Amino acid sequence: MSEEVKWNKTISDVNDGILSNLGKPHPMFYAAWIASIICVIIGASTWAWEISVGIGITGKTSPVYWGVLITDFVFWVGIGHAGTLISAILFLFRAKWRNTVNRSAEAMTVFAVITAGLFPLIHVGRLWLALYWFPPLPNTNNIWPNFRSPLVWDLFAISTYLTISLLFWYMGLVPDLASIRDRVKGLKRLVYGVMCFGWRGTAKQWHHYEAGYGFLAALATPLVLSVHSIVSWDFAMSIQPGWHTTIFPPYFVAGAILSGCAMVYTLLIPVRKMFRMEEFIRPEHLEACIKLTLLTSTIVFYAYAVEFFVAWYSGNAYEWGVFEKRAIGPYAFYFWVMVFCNCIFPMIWWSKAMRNNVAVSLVVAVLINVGMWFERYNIIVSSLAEDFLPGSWGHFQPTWGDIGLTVGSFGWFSFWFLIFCRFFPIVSMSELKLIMPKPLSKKH
Amino acid sequence: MATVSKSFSHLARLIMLMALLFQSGCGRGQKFWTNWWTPGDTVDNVGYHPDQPIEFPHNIHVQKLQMNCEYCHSAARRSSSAGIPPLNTCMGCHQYAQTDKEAIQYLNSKWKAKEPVVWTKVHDLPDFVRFTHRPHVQKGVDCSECHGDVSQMTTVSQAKSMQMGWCIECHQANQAPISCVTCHY
Amino acid sequence: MRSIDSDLRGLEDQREVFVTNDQPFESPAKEFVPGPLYKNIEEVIPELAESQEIQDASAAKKLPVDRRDFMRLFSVSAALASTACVYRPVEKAVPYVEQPKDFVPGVANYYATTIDRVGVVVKTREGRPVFVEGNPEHPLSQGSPSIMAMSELQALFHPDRRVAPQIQYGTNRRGDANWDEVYDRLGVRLKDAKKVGFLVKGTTGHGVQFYKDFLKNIGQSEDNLYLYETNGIYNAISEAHRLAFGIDGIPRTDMRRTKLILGVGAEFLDEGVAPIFEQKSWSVGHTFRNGAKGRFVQFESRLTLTGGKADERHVIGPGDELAVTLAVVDSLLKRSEAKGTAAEKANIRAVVDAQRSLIDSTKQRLKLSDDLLNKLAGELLSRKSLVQVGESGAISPNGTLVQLAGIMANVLVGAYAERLQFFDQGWFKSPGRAGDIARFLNEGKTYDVLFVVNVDPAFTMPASSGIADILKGRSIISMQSMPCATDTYAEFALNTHNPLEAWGDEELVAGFWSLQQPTVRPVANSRQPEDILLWAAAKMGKPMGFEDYRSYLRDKWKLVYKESGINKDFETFFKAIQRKGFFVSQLSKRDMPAFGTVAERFQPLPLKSGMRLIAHLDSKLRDGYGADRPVLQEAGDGLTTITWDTWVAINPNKARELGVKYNDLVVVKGPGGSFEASIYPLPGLHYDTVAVPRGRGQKQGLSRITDGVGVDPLVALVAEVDPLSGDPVTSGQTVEIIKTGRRYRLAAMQKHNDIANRRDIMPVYPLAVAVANVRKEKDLDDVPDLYPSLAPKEGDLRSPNSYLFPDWKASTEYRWGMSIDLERCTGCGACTVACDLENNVPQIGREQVLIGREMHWIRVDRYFSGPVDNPEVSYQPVPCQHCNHAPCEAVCPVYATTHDQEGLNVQTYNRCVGTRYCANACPYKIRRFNWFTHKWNVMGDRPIDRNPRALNPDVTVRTRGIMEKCTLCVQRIREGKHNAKQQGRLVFDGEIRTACQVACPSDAITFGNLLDPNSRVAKNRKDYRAYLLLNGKPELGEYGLKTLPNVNYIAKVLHDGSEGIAAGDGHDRSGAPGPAGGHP
Amino acid sequence: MKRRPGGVLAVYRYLDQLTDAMKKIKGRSDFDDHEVFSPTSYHEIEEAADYPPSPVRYFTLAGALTGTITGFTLALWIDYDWPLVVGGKLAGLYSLPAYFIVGFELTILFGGLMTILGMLVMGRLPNPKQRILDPRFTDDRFGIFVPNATLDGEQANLLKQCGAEEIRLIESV
Repeated sequence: MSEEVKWNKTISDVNDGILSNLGKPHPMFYAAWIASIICVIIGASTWAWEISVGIGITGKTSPVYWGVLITDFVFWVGIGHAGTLISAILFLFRAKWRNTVNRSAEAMTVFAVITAGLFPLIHVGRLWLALYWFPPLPNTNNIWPNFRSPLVWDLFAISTYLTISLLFWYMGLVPDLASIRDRVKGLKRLVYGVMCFGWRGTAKQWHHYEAGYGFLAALATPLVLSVHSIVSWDFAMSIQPGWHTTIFPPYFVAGAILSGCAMVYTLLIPVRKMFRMEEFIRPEHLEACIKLTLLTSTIVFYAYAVEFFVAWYSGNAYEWGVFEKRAIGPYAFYFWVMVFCNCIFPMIWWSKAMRNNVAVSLVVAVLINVGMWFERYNIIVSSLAEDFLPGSWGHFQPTWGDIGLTVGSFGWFSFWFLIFCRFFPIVSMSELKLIMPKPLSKKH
Repeated sequence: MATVSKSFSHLARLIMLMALLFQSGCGRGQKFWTNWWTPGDTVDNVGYHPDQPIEFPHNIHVQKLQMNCEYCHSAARRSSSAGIPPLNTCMGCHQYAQTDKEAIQYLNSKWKAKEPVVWTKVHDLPDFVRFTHRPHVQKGVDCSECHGDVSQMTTVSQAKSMQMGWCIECHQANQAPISCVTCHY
Repeated sequence: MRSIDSDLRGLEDQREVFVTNDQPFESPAKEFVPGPLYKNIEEVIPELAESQEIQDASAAKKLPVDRRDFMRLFSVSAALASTACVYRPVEKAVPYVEQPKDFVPGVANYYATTIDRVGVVVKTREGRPVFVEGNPEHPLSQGSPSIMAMSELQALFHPDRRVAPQIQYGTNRRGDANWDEVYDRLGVRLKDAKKVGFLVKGTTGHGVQFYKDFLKNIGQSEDNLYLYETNGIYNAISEAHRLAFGIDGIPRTDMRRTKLILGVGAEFLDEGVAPIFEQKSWSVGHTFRNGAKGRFVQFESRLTLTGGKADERHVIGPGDELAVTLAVVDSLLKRSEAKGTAAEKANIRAVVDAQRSLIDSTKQRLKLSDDLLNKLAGELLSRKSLVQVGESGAISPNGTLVQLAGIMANVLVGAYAERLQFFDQGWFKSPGRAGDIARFLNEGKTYDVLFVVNVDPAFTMPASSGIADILKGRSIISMQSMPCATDTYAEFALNTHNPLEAWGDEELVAGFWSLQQPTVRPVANSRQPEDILLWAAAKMGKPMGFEDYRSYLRDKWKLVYKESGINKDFETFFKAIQRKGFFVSQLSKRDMPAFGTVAERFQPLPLKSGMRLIAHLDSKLRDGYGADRPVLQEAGDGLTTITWDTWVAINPNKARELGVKYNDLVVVKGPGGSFEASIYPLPGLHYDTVAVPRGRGQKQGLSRITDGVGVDPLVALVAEVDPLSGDPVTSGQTVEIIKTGRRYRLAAMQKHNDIANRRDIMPVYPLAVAVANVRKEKDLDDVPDLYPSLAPKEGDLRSPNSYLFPDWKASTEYRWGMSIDLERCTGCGACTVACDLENNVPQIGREQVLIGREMHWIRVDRYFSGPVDNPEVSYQPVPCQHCNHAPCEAVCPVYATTHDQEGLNVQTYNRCVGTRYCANACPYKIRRFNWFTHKWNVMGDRPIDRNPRALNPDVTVRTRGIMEKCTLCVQRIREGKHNAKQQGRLVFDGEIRTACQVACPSDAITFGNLLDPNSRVAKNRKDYRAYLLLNGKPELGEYGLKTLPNVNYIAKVLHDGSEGIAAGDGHDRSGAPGPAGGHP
Repeated sequence: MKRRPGGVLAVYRYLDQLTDAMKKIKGRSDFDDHEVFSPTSYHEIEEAADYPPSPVRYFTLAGALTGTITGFTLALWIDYDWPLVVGGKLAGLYSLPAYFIVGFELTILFGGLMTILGMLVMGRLPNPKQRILDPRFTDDRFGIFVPNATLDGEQANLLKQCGAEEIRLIESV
């Protein structure tokens, strides 16, 4: 990040370069979009099947009452972490490189959290009841939700996070929407004009905007850290071995950032290609993203190690039983996939050449996503499958229902993300201009 | 100016829609804020007064004849359900009394055919609610506290909402148990 | 169950009402008369009012909960659409026309009757049986029903019960008929018949006499009656006693006073002579009580529930029971202190000497050392001992000789002299008759007309016995309460009453009569078999002079009445019997003659070599009688936990040797045929043992429950009978196990079989430790509070360390708790069955069990430990532990599971949204989730319309998406509390019994009020061996998970070789059993 | 409706020229109500304009405090409305640690919402009455609009001196 970016563009090229590409994406875009629609159809029909028949179409059983769906939920919430992290925390740290990737990262956050939010509803099977009884709504029964349940915390955390991420994302979009408004005619102009609230770009507006953006970033920072902590409490608050550990909140947050950054990278590469953004999303920015990923990967590695150490050091047979089985038991495959994808493969990024090799880095980033999915799967399934009483032990086998819903969630996410890319600037133009050479009459 | 008036008319339309929705949520037996949001007992059924095979005059039996509720609903003290009297209870008197009335003739025909009279339930709790009359009657809760003043009715209409909140209010006020298992198991 | 007296008061009047309203005999009803119409039935099943036929599947079988879900959605959307007021669905209330006397709607009535040779009390609501409880006063059931008796509920309302008799018209046409036609045609058929025979389910009651009378009446020989009892042990014991002493009958055993039981293939905890009675006696006499514990040594060839409870277990080969018993007899004979007269000893010695080579070769083969046998003989002779022999639920050609050898051993250990086995206070009557089956198989073809009543010979007899030929050539009248294989051969397939609808009686013990009476109006247009015969006799012009079987029974009971010399009139007597359910007049007395000469009859058949099949009775389905009851299929086997399937159990080491694994499909090829089933490597089997349960593999199309379930192992056998008892042989024939290379998964409920070194789950106490601490108490509730400042103040009614709910309105009257004695638990699974039936727990079928979604609220964990060839077996029934610091409660987002003031952890079904978080948080994993709408009418992979009338109206039926779990039978608690409150008192100890407690034949489960210091459960909780599952050792300051359950366990006691020292203080108090004397 | 007066719009290409102009016109009464346009938020502009601290922070504070209070009140009130014991934990203040989550989340939520509101209110957004003076201000050009000025006035001169690329008269806004 210390290296100076070699810009061969000026701020005058920004709007042209970014907006002109919105309307004519690469054919790859349409292929991806159709693929995502097919996935959504698969997911939606699986969901319809589930609603009409019962949650039993998934592989969940006793004792593994949570399975792939909650894995998906945690995975998507985790993905949803990078956006606000990059936007808010790196904003506060004044990391310049974030200005090129923050928009797509935020969009990713919003859609990932929306996707994640679907899973609890899918997961309960009878979503209409959950919708009524989770939030503290007035009712004729005089009964309220239980604020001592981590799931209610989750409801508050996720919905707050979604709202704040959405606001943050949209707030960043406002000046850019004004840019689009100023380039288009007719109805489009009206639509974009309404969407940007009639942003004019006066110094005063920028003044309040900056202040608001700063406060929002300051609010979002603890929020980012809290959300995945709260998600981790879904597990850590129960006394299940493998779940009941104090390391979970930081471990989950690190994991979330790892998966989020990897996902940002995974998304940026094709999107950059589809919308010809190579000039603005420079290799230096991608490399910075990779460095952050690498950092979190080492944190996650550490967390895995500590988890095992504590389980062993505790001398608790139940705790160690779960971890032992994770590593060498029936779920060992998932465990080692997770270790290799999240901890071992990213190590090649210590080499600068590898960091800058897009193909290799993309593969590693995708592998990290796979690994992070398996991490959640591991935590959920292997802890539940064999816990305290051997007589209650069981096994989990994902079914087509699980797979369909997971595929659907990826489709649903990509569908919205691609729509976003098609109609909104995927690079924050106003913020990009800030990190480009300033338009000065006298060259210093 | 046109835009302004347009936005006004838009606003007015919005308000009208809201009012319509509000009104619908405030229909008979519906409280806007509470009933709108809850599943299940959206409508509290107060005033529900279904047609019955015969117009049984509770008022005459209670007021004029001074009959006790438990004379006919004899199971209330001993059982979860109060019980609807079997036909032989009716026929005990009506073999002789008022035999010229149309309703009594109906009863008589049923009695002869050994067919039961099929009544329509008025107070119908969901099946997951395990209400029992027994402790309430033994505690001395008057029938009318839940069923309204039946002595003024012919066939019964529902007087109280019989929603959970209504139960809970009374239980809380009387230090009756309010753990969930009191009614749900 | 509530106090019997108050419930049964005036019952006889009610019975009269019942009888007079029953279908009159003179004019058989044209139509099926529906059960009593009352609004409560209707509340539960709205369809009932309309659909009167049991089979009416066309009516939408949606249960209320689901409909309400729909209405909820609908009403919400309707409200949003601002339509007019939406009312809830309209339901009808239908009162009686004439309400029976003593009937209060919503209040249960109890009827005492006898089912499955067990005295039971049937709880009925609005005229429907809803639960079968044991009759606490009945000496043989002592309050526990048998599994089979409980599950009769499902048979009664079974969807595959026929609702009309079937007649075969000519060769091709077969159709439903009405009863008039049946009587007419039956009369004609009987008139024409030259020889009429009866094959009748074994009974000890007046039924035998009735059939004899009937045969006599139509001019046939009484010998044409054959009693058929599949459990060979009755005939074997009875015949052995006839050979030994010249008296038939089965001696009563007194296991309460026995200090040492030597079992050789003993099966008294599986399917013994009187299983409930024997389990009760065993649990009293042989579990750790008052500082002493009986000893039980078992030799057996397959692992049985009985062997699982043995303190010392030796593995022998299939069929070695005879030689091993003789070896024991031999060792006993060698000792001077052996009991028995010189003559008896000489008789016995003659047998032993004749079998010397057999004994020696077996001892050598099994590596049974003389030391072991001598030590055993010494032990047997030094204390009150009993030898129980059997063949692990199967019948071998030497079955009777095994019993004979057992008698010899008992004579020598003095069991008869000590009155541990006796005939002088009644004796068990054998429901079968020795030789009947062999006779039937020989003579069967000589009959024109053969009645088959309530037995299914076509399925339960091996095909090689030629049963099909016997049934094919004749006019068969099959009278069955459920469709069975025999029906397919029948000219008349008549649907008869379920035991819950029928009259009958049993003389279980000579001089002890139990009455069977209807508890419900017939639900499926069925008839009592005896009534059919009476009417047919009348049709053929030879009336027997009885209106119906009830009057016949009354007539016979007049004899009992006369004998008893009661000074009340007969009507009073009979009404009292109906109320009580049984009658003990004068227990018949017999003097024990000396052991006779048996040597010439003692001709054992040689054993086969190689791997031998043991086709044993299934512990749940028996011979297949229970196979069409989903609850029994789903309850699974106690040892393998396999549901809905037949398995081939072989020793795991043998399996490795053969190269087969768990779930490998193999062909078991026997001399008579072969069958395919999957391997279950079961520890503790002899290497030559191939144990396959019977009862499954029924003919297709009989019942949707049995279709496609398992295989029948009997097809592998060639025809052979025990020459002495005449029972068809089901074990001991050589089979070959051939790999198929295919796999077929067995739906075993338990996936992990050992305890994974987690001894704290099931601590055991060596006997010496248990004895030393027998008077010590511990307070499991003495747990320091996290917030000491919140603890109750001085003078509070609760104990100062009560953590229950400091500062909260916890009840000061009740805190419900349960105690489960692992020392007594035999793993029989009766608790699971009872719970399923009481709490409307759905059965879900094989596919779902394979995934692991069985719904049992109480599961019985079975752990093997120790060597594979001879493991130690431990059981642990796990219901909801009702933790006071319940991990499940805090995590529920919608308060669907909360804590009751009385310590219950309660689940509110209608509030549950199905996050399943509670189930994850539960360390015991006892919560069950409705993955689908299993309900009553859809059962997993079997779309079956079960009858909603078989549901318990006191328990909500759960729809999909709802978590459920053990409630400690809160409906029973409520009932008990209301009753107590009405009388202005607290519930007294034992007044409320949970379903599992009722069903537990060994009284391992205690339920009651923990706040009452004198209650049994509170005392059990203070027992030195008591512990809370996963809650560490509070006495050492380790609190484990600190979930603080209200359910506690009592640890097992192991004989550690110190049993000689065990006879310490507290021993032999009040006749308590315990090892007597010093160790030899 | 009252129209706002027209004025002079100067368009700048370079940031330093703009800040130069801004510094020069700062505090001058004839430049009252002038507006500066920028495609992005350069710190140089803020420094040159030297605005007082944005009052958006009060909005944030008010929102955050409301959120905290709402969160705790909601949870506690609901608990006392029907105190149910779960997991051996008493309802109400005994379970306070659990309610910090709700309190925290609502703090953030309300704070965030109020921040946005504050930004909109203080930035006079949305305001359909205001006209877009030049589309290039959201692209790469800077501008200063001085109301009530004319093309040949002193204000225009000053702006031009600072290097304005273009000076236009805006009739009325």
